[in-house]
Amino acid sequence: MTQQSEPLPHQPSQGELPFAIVQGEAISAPPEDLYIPPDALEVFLETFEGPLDLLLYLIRRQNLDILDIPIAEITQQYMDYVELMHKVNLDLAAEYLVMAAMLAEIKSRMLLPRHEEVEDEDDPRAELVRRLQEYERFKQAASDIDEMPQLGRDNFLSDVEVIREDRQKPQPDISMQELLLAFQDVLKRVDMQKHHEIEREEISIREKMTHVLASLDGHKFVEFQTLFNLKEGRLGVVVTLMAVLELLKLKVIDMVQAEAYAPIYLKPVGSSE
Amino acid sequence: MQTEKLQNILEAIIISADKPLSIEKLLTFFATEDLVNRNDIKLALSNLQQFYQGRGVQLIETASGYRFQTHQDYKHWVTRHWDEKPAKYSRALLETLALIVYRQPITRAEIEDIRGVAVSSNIIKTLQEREWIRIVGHKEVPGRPSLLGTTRQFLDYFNLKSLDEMPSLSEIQDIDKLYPELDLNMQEQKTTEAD
Amino acid sequence: MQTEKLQNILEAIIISADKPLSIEKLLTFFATEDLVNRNDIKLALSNLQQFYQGRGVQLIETASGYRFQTHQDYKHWVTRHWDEKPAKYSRALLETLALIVYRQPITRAEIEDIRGVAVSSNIIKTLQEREWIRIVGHKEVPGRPSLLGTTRQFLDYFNLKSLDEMPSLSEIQDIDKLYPELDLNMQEQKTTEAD
Repeated sequence: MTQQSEPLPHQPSQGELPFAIVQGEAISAPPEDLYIPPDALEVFLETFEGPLDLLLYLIRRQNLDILDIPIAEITQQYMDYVELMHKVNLDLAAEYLVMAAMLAEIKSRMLLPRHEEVEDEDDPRAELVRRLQEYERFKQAASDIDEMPQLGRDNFLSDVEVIREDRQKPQPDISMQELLLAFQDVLKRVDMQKHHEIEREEISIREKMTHVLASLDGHKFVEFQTLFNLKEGRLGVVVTLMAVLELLKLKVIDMVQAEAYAPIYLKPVGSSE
Repeated sequence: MQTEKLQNILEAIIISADKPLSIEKLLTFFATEDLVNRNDIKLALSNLQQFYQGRGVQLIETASGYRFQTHQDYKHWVTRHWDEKPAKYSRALLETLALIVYRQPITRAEIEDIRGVAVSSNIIKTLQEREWIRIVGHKEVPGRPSLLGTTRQFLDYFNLKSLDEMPSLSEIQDIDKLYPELDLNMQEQKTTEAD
Repeated sequence: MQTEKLQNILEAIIISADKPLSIEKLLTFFATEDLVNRNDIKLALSNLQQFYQGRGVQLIETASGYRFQTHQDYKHWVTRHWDEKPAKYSRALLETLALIVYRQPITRAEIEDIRGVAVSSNIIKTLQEREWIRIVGHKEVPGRPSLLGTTRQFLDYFNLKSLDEMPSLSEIQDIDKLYPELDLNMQEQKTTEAD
């Protein structure tokens, strides 16, 4: 973890409580002498799912009543955090700045003298409170959903051996189109994770790999030269050679030669001598 | 048909199926001369469920029907079949899912409005690929945005018969529950309890 | 570990396994602190076998280990899974087959890795019974998994002389051009088709 060369120049105002334990390290809204590992700070700041989440945290942290937010104080703290995010070059979503503007506006409206008969709904904080409460419910719902048992994570399907009657069952037909569409689907999904190159030439090599393996099946040794079928022409020979090399690379087959210029033999790896 | 035999047949059918089977579907496994009706099947299934109570496998009913599955209490051991642990979902994805579950049909803009941040298209795509959500219609406003809703597969995945079984939306919560990842027991810190 | 708990865990492990598991293999599912030894496992397995006596499924011991299987007395009904199947293969099967075609020789774990989900042993079995794929060798990694490849029969079914005649990747990506008559309104079809 890289150590920041100088202490964070900015000090949020409420220093008395550590604001979190991140990866085992106490992060305080930092005391003078504390160097914050920037990575840890980033983890901390990234745990917020947006401005509402951050605000909610600031309010909850101090056991404040959501219905009675001390807007000046919270606005100040919010700005401190936004500035902190900015300092560590965290990609600051525009929403955070929109929220900052909204808080500033509420604050200024609250400074204006108010008439006695002003009703609750006219409290400039009302809309913010409503949104915070609404968001909080779904934040909780999300963690409730995550705790529900889920197939493939908590429960697993049975996969048993089936004893069935030996009668001719209807065999489904498939078309080349269906097969290709299925493959296209896999490719699309794979593309999102990692890139798999599947070239035209490769399929003939892969098919040949299967052939070579099959011809070694059950044999202890097969002479290298017998694998080549000259009728396949120059290209066929090259493809066979590449298939053998690929299999060697994958350590699926072994190549042995008793002495120089002696015949070369291939055998499946792990087959008994 | 004898009760015990029927139970055994149903046990064998369901345990070897690769998807949940409804009572209607189960009925199609029997010929007229088997003399089996809906009620017989219902009774046998309920006996079977009782029989598997407290065991390593359970017979559960989800939206699409009955299936056998391993009990979650033993996932710690069962997951060792596979090298990789199942992926953990991000909070962004779970919050988006929660909004679709409880507020469906809902548009993406409405989700963004409540969460206060943009919803990435990857999240929507992942949820659609998992077949947990789908487009159920379009809202008649400019742009005709898609309305999103949950699917039967979502219910199947979460062991639910219907959406009614979802926990109801909660009231305001305390902070420790809301931010478990931050370990916010601020006054006295439990030092080494985090994993 | 408590006997009953151990039984439940073994039940869950074996019933979700795609192949028989030996006692040695079963031991690897437990950590030292679980305090489970060979004899505990043997005893628990024998209790389980007794428990499943006379039921629709039984716990049998084969040469390579323990496996649950449906009881042969009920094969008449269980076989209807396959009668009932619409004359259509699942998406999962088609994708598995496609990967074997284009990435052969390939192990099941590699297929699972690319598809991102487990491949059920029934899919492999169906493809083998159809004689479209076969085991062509073994990979020298722990467990010596089988390497799968396509067969002559596969080529015959599709009237191909060799796999060279399969469309290449770039052609697949332009599948709409390859089969213009298809009018790829496959989306609806995909959603109705159960996996």
